[in-house]
This record gives sequence, C-alpha cells and structure tokens, in this order.
Amino acid sequence: MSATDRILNRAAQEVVAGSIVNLGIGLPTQVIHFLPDDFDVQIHSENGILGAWKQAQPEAMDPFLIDSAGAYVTTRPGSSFFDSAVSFAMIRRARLDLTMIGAFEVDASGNLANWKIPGKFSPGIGGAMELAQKTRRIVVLTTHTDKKGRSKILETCRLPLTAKRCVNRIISDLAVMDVTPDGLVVREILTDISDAELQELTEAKLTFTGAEAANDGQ
Amino acid sequence: MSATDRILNRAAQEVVAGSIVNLGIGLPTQVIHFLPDDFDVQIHSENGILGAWKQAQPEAMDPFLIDSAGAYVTTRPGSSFFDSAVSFAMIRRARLDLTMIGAFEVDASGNLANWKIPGKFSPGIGGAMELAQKTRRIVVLTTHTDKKGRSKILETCRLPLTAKRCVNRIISDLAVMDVTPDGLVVREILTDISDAELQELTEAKLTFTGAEAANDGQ
Amino acid sequence: MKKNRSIEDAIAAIPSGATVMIGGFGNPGTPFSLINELVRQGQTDLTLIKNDANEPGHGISRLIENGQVKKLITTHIGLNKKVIEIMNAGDLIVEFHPQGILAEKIRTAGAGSFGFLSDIALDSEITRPEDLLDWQGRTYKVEMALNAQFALVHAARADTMGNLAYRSAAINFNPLMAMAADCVIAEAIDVGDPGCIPPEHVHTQSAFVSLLVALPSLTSDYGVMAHHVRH
Amino acid sequence: MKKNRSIEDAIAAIPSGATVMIGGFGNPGTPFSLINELVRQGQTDLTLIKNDANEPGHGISRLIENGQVKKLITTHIGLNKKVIEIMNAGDLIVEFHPQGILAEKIRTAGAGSFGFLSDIALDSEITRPEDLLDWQGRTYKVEMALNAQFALVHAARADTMGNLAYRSAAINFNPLMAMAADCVIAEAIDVGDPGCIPPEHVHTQSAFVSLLVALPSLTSDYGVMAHHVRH
Repeated sequence: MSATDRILNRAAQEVVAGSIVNLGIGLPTQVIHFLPDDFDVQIHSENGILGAWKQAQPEAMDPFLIDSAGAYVTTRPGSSFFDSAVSFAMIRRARLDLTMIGAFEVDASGNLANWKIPGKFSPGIGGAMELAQKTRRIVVLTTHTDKKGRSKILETCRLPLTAKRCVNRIISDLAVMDVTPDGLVVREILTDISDAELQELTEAKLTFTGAEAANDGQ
Repeated sequence: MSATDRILNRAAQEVVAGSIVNLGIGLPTQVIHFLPDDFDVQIHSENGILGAWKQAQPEAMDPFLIDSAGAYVTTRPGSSFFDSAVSFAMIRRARLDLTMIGAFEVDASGNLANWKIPGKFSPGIGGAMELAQKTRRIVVLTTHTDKKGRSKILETCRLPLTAKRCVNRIISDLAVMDVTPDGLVVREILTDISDAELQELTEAKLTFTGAEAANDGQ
Repeated sequence: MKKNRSIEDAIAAIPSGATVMIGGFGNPGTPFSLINELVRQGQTDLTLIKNDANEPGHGISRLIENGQVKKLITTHIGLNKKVIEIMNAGDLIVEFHPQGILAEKIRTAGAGSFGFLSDIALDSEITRPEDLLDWQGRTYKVEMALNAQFALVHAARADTMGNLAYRSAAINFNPLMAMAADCVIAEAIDVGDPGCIPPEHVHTQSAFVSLLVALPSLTSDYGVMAHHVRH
Repeated sequence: MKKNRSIEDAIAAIPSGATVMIGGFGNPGTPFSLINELVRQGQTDLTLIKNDANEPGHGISRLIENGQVKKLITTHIGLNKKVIEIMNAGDLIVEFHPQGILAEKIRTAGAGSFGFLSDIALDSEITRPEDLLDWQGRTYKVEMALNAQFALVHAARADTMGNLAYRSAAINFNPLMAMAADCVIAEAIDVGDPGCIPPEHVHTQSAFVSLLVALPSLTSDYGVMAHHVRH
C-alpha cells in the first residue's frame, strides 16, 4: 500500500455512519473512494451540494455538476443543491460533523496552516477558514514530512494560520495522532516504524501513551 | 359612489403598468378589485408571494394560500412563493415600486402613524415599518376624517410614527394631496366640495396650486 | 440516516423552559400537530418565537391560553384578541419586532452570524439608544441574531433523510427557523424515500433537520377557516 | 412586464468603471455568453466580484487577460495561473475573502442591510484591528455588505417576467448576486411563458431581475472541460 493509500485507507475509518462530512481539496477528496458504495454518509461540497458522491464516468459527466475541487461528480438519492450562503450557513452553524482537510503545517496545539505561503503561494482563502473554525471535528490528512523530508507536524506553526486550535486528529502516512491538552498523543502507528523513529521524523513532541502499533492492513 | 369606493377607484389609477405593488391591510387590499383582470402588475404580499391576485372563490380556496391580511387569494401565472427573509429583502432592497397603506394619522411632512395608539391599540408592528421606510413610493389611503369628524391629515403626527417623511401622496375620500417640500399640495378634489370647505376639514395647511376639481367619475 | 420519529417522542425532546421557534404566518405553515402534542404533554415556561399568535383556540394560542408560555417574540398579534387580553393582563411577556427584522434575526442565527447592521426604524420608539452603533461615519441599529433550542416546522413534503419542501404561502418562516435552531422537529404531510424531492427543489436541506414526524392526516386546524371567507 | 433583451443591448447597459458581480463557482453558473459579449464591447476599469477567476481563456479570465479589469474581489483563484501572474505583476488588484463571508456580504447587500457581525478569522492576518467591534461584552468582526451596480447571472430556466431557476451546482452565487445588484442581467438556456416555473421552484424572483437574455445555444465554454476529467 502506498503512503497515500495508507492515509486514505485509515481516513475512511474516521467517517461515522449517518454523518455529514466535507472533504477538502487534495488528499481528502480521495477518501470517498475508500468508502463502501452504500455507506451512510452525506458529503457536503462548499459549492452547494449535500449528498455528493464518487466521480462520474466520462460518458455520464454533467458540466453543471462539479464538486468544490472542480471534479465532475455524481450525487446520491436525497441530495440537495443550494446557494453559497446556505452552504456556508451549514458550515458556520456547525451542521457538519467532520471535515478532513490538508495541511502545509499543523501543530501540537491543533493550529492549522494550509492557505498561504507568503511570497510563494497565495491563491486565496476559499472555504478553508470557515470549515476549519466551525466544523465539529477536524481531521488533517497529510504526509508526515514534506518533499525535502522536513516534518509538517510542528511544535508551533510558522505559516499564517487558517484557524487556531481547530484540529482534533492528524492522520499521516506514518501515524494517527490526537491533539490533546497535553500535546500530540500517538494513537496508532500505521507502518513499520518504532516510536523513536516516528519521534525522530516529527518536530512536535509526541506522547505514546495509548499508542498501539497497527499493521499496514495489506 | 361611496366614500370608500371613491378612494379605491382613485387609488387604482395610481398603479403603473409593469410595477410591483404592496397593498396594506384594510382599504388598500381592496384596490385590487378596481383593477382590470389583465392589468400588468405584480402584487407583493409580505407573507411570501409575488403575483398574488384577487380573492379565491369559496370552492377554490387553498388553505395554504392566504395573503398577509389572511384572505384566501389566487395567484397569476409568473407568481412565486418564498420565505419571509426574501420577502423583506425585496422590501428593504427597494424592489417594490409602490406601497398603498392605511393611516391613523399622516402629516404635512409625510410622516406616517399607523401601528400604535398608546394605551388603546398595540397589536404589533408587522411589515409596516419596513414597507413605509423602504418602498420607492408610498400612497396613503384614508378617510379624510375619523369617525368623530376629526382630521386625520395633520400638521404634525401625534401618535408614534411608523416611518418619518415616507409618504408621497395621500388619497382620501375628498382629495388627492401630494407631500411636497412646501407641505401638502392638493392635486385633485374628488367630490363636490370647495377648496375652502376642504381646508376646513383638514388640520394641515393645504396649498391649492395646481389643484383641479375632478368629477366623482360616476 | 432516517430521522422519522413518533410525534410523542419528537415533542418529548422539548423540556420546560425551552425557547421554541414555530413556523407559520397565520395558518399556512403552522405545525398544528406538533403544537397540539406540546399542549398535550404540557411543558411550561416556554419562550416562543413566531410571526403571529395564530387565532384563539388554534396553534400557539392554545399554548398561551393553557399557561404554558412565559414570553412570545413576534411581529403582530392583531388577529388574536385572547392573546392581547392575556398580554394586557400581564400574564404574557410580548416582544415585538418589525416582521422582516424578525425574519432576518432568525436567519442571521441560522447563518452562524451574531447580528446585522440595519437602518430600519432607527429613530423610532422601538429603537433604544444602546442599540445604535456609529460605524465608519454612519449610524446603524445593531440587530442581534435570534437563536433557539428548538424549531417546529411544517412541510408539505419530506424524505426520510429530513429534506423538506414547502408549498405556497406555507414557506414563510419555516426554512429560516430550520436553519436557526439547535434541534429542528419537522412535521410533513407526505414523507417519501430519498430522491422524492428533486435536489434543486429542496427548501430545507437534511443537514438542518433533526427529527421528522409523518402526519397521518391533516386535522381541521389546517383547513379553510370559515370566518376568513369573505363574500 | 417582459424583460427580454438582445445580448448586445443588455450588456451595453454596463459602463466602463462599473462594479459587476458575476455568478458561478468554476464553470457551473458562470454566464459565459454575457461575459463574452462584455469582452466584445470592451468596457474597461471594471471591478469584478466573483468566487473565482474561471480558468485561462474562459469566463472572467478573458476580461482580465484583456485588460478590462481593475480589481477582482474573490475567494480563490488557484485554478488560474494566468490571473495569478497578472496579479503578481501588479496589473490587477485582488481582494480575497473567505468564501462564505463573500457569499454573506453579498447576501447582506441583497437583504438591504449594511453589514453583519462574524467570528470568522477574528484573529487571523486577514482581519484588521479597525474591523473589530466590541459589542455587548464580546468582540466581533464587522463584515460590511458588498453592493454592486450590476450582476450577471446564469440560469437554466426563466420566464419572460424574469423569474429564474438554476440547476445543480450552478446555483452557487447566482441568486445572492441577483438580490444584491442594482441592475441584474440574466442569461437563461430556456425561456418560457410566465407559469413555466412552479411558484415554489423559483430560485430568483422576478422582482430582482432587470434584463433577460435568452441564449440561442450553449457554446463550448459551458461543456465538460477535458482537462478536468480524471481517469
């Protein structure tokens, strides 16, 4: 199983039956493919869909039906379409149970940075700030380190924040970590790696109480 | 023609083709019966109707279709139903061309009092304040005097105001008067009465420049 | 997730002392069945938010006449002499707002905001000096959001997931209240499988609805009121 | 009152220097035909308000690439490298807002209000100290209403009176902008007689629509974009 699939496979287990879930651009949108076809979940897309589902087959694509990432998607029975004010009313009034979201950086206090790299990347804000601040539960999906091998899981974020103290859980290709009042607690290790090796790859201090090594699953 | 019919008949002439009009509770709601069946107007009702029309025949009444006065009404092709926030968005964003409204008192500055008589009558505000303040043109329909013969057209309102300086025109059973920077100007006299007699029945000072006696129309 | 409940279970979720928004403008859109069950169960000290007070013997007037209501936040109760009497006797606190301001205060809560800046009735007796804000060179009235623990709404059609569609003049305050309240209890004349309402025609999305009650039939409350038929 | 106009006449109502809201989130709901006519007519110094910048060579990106746009008020332009380059070169002022805040600022204008109190991004770098308000013991960010002289919207269906219905993910900002702008120009794929849209299914009421353009056909702009098809 690839590092990406390891994240996605584990992330799919975060989705509680009967819940309403937003899947951010990037890795999170792929989680849907790791859910059973009949799984009882409603996917919210910021552009005005509740009940979005997997991508459409090329011959069945509707040019007027994309998700917020621009992919041509399908919908399930019981879906609804609505305007952007209603879409964000749902978000700000905390009707979403879970948002899975990507990160440039995430830290031990649950701070999230994923919208701007000053001087390098600032395409705008999109729905990220409202989702991060207002969803009941935020799970960050991220590679544990960046392309240069540097930890993305920090003691304190350095980039401009998307929202403060918003993250509940981090799922990386290496581990599942919860943000707690005592900092990051490792709940599962997702690959063949020791506690010490995981800490070595992580800037933030990790606590291993309650962590159990889990198999890859393959 | 009765005093009431004289008001309503004249009021119907205020309705411009192609316009959007709200008709307040009381006399104004009756104006609709003085309009030709195919007249090009959209009647707005605060409870969420654009395109309301005359009252329904008893056998065709729909219990879910009333106007804001509680009457079972019909609708015309091209009507729409919407929620109360949208209904008042139309009002506050000044999409209504004309509101005809009743009055306890109206004065020479265009102030309107029609919502409260302290100690006697205070059933609430309803849509009156927003309609009076935000409709582009306000025409007051009122008997010239109250049941005790006292002028309802005052130099300055004494009752709590619905809205300040909102009235453009007053149509009473006796005359059509415009609110101008110079006070009330009589535009038409609707019955067999002299200028002096009209002034005698009116607390506010009237200007007769431009006024022409009109026949009853019957 | 199916949200269907019995009417008894749904209304039992409301404790005494709760703040309850109730849809409807006059009869249309008033959830008479849910209200009648609330009368039967007898919760007290309620704060109600509704456009009007219905008419004597009907709808929320029953709750008020029955002494279950402490306070009513509304716009106009002119059609209900009984409630006016109860108010004048000091047995009911009544707070009046302009109708569209009430609607917008409710929607503001539903949008997860906290208030809005208005120019309606700025210099009226309904505006207190402490409601006024000078901001960027202009004076506004700050209208705060109106939240509630519960909303009772009436829909023409629903699906089992809780999507709602209203009919005709029965839309009014219902979708706004469904956005605003923590727990939204909907009654519907017709409840179908998911997909029975085309996705563009859903007025209240399932995300806003907590519990759904399918009405077995419409009582006379919902019918044409003879005394409103003009000849 | 019939609102049908030729596309030339409708767009000619927009002067250079105007502020124009433009519906759409990505492709769906973008009024490509109205935009293309605005490119053809060449009005300049425009301030545009749109969720995104479309993609290079399409929609409002054409207006920006063509030098007709002074300022863009938006939420995210990540799918348009060309517009990012123009922004970075200093040839376009770009003002970013959180997406739902942009939507709500527009709706606030449409509701005839002047601003709203929010807690979104209170302590973020996008919030200036002068945006903060201490009110009744709590700190809010004041988000002011966003008005415009014009809105260009895309509807699936219209009637000749100007009632509009949108389809699928093409609703997005369109009904909000239709409420907010002084003059609303709608394009529609299908224009029928009054009554062709059931009254409960009207998304934008005729009161909000000024001019209506019936599209003879949909250009390729409206189709599936091959580079977004993932395999």
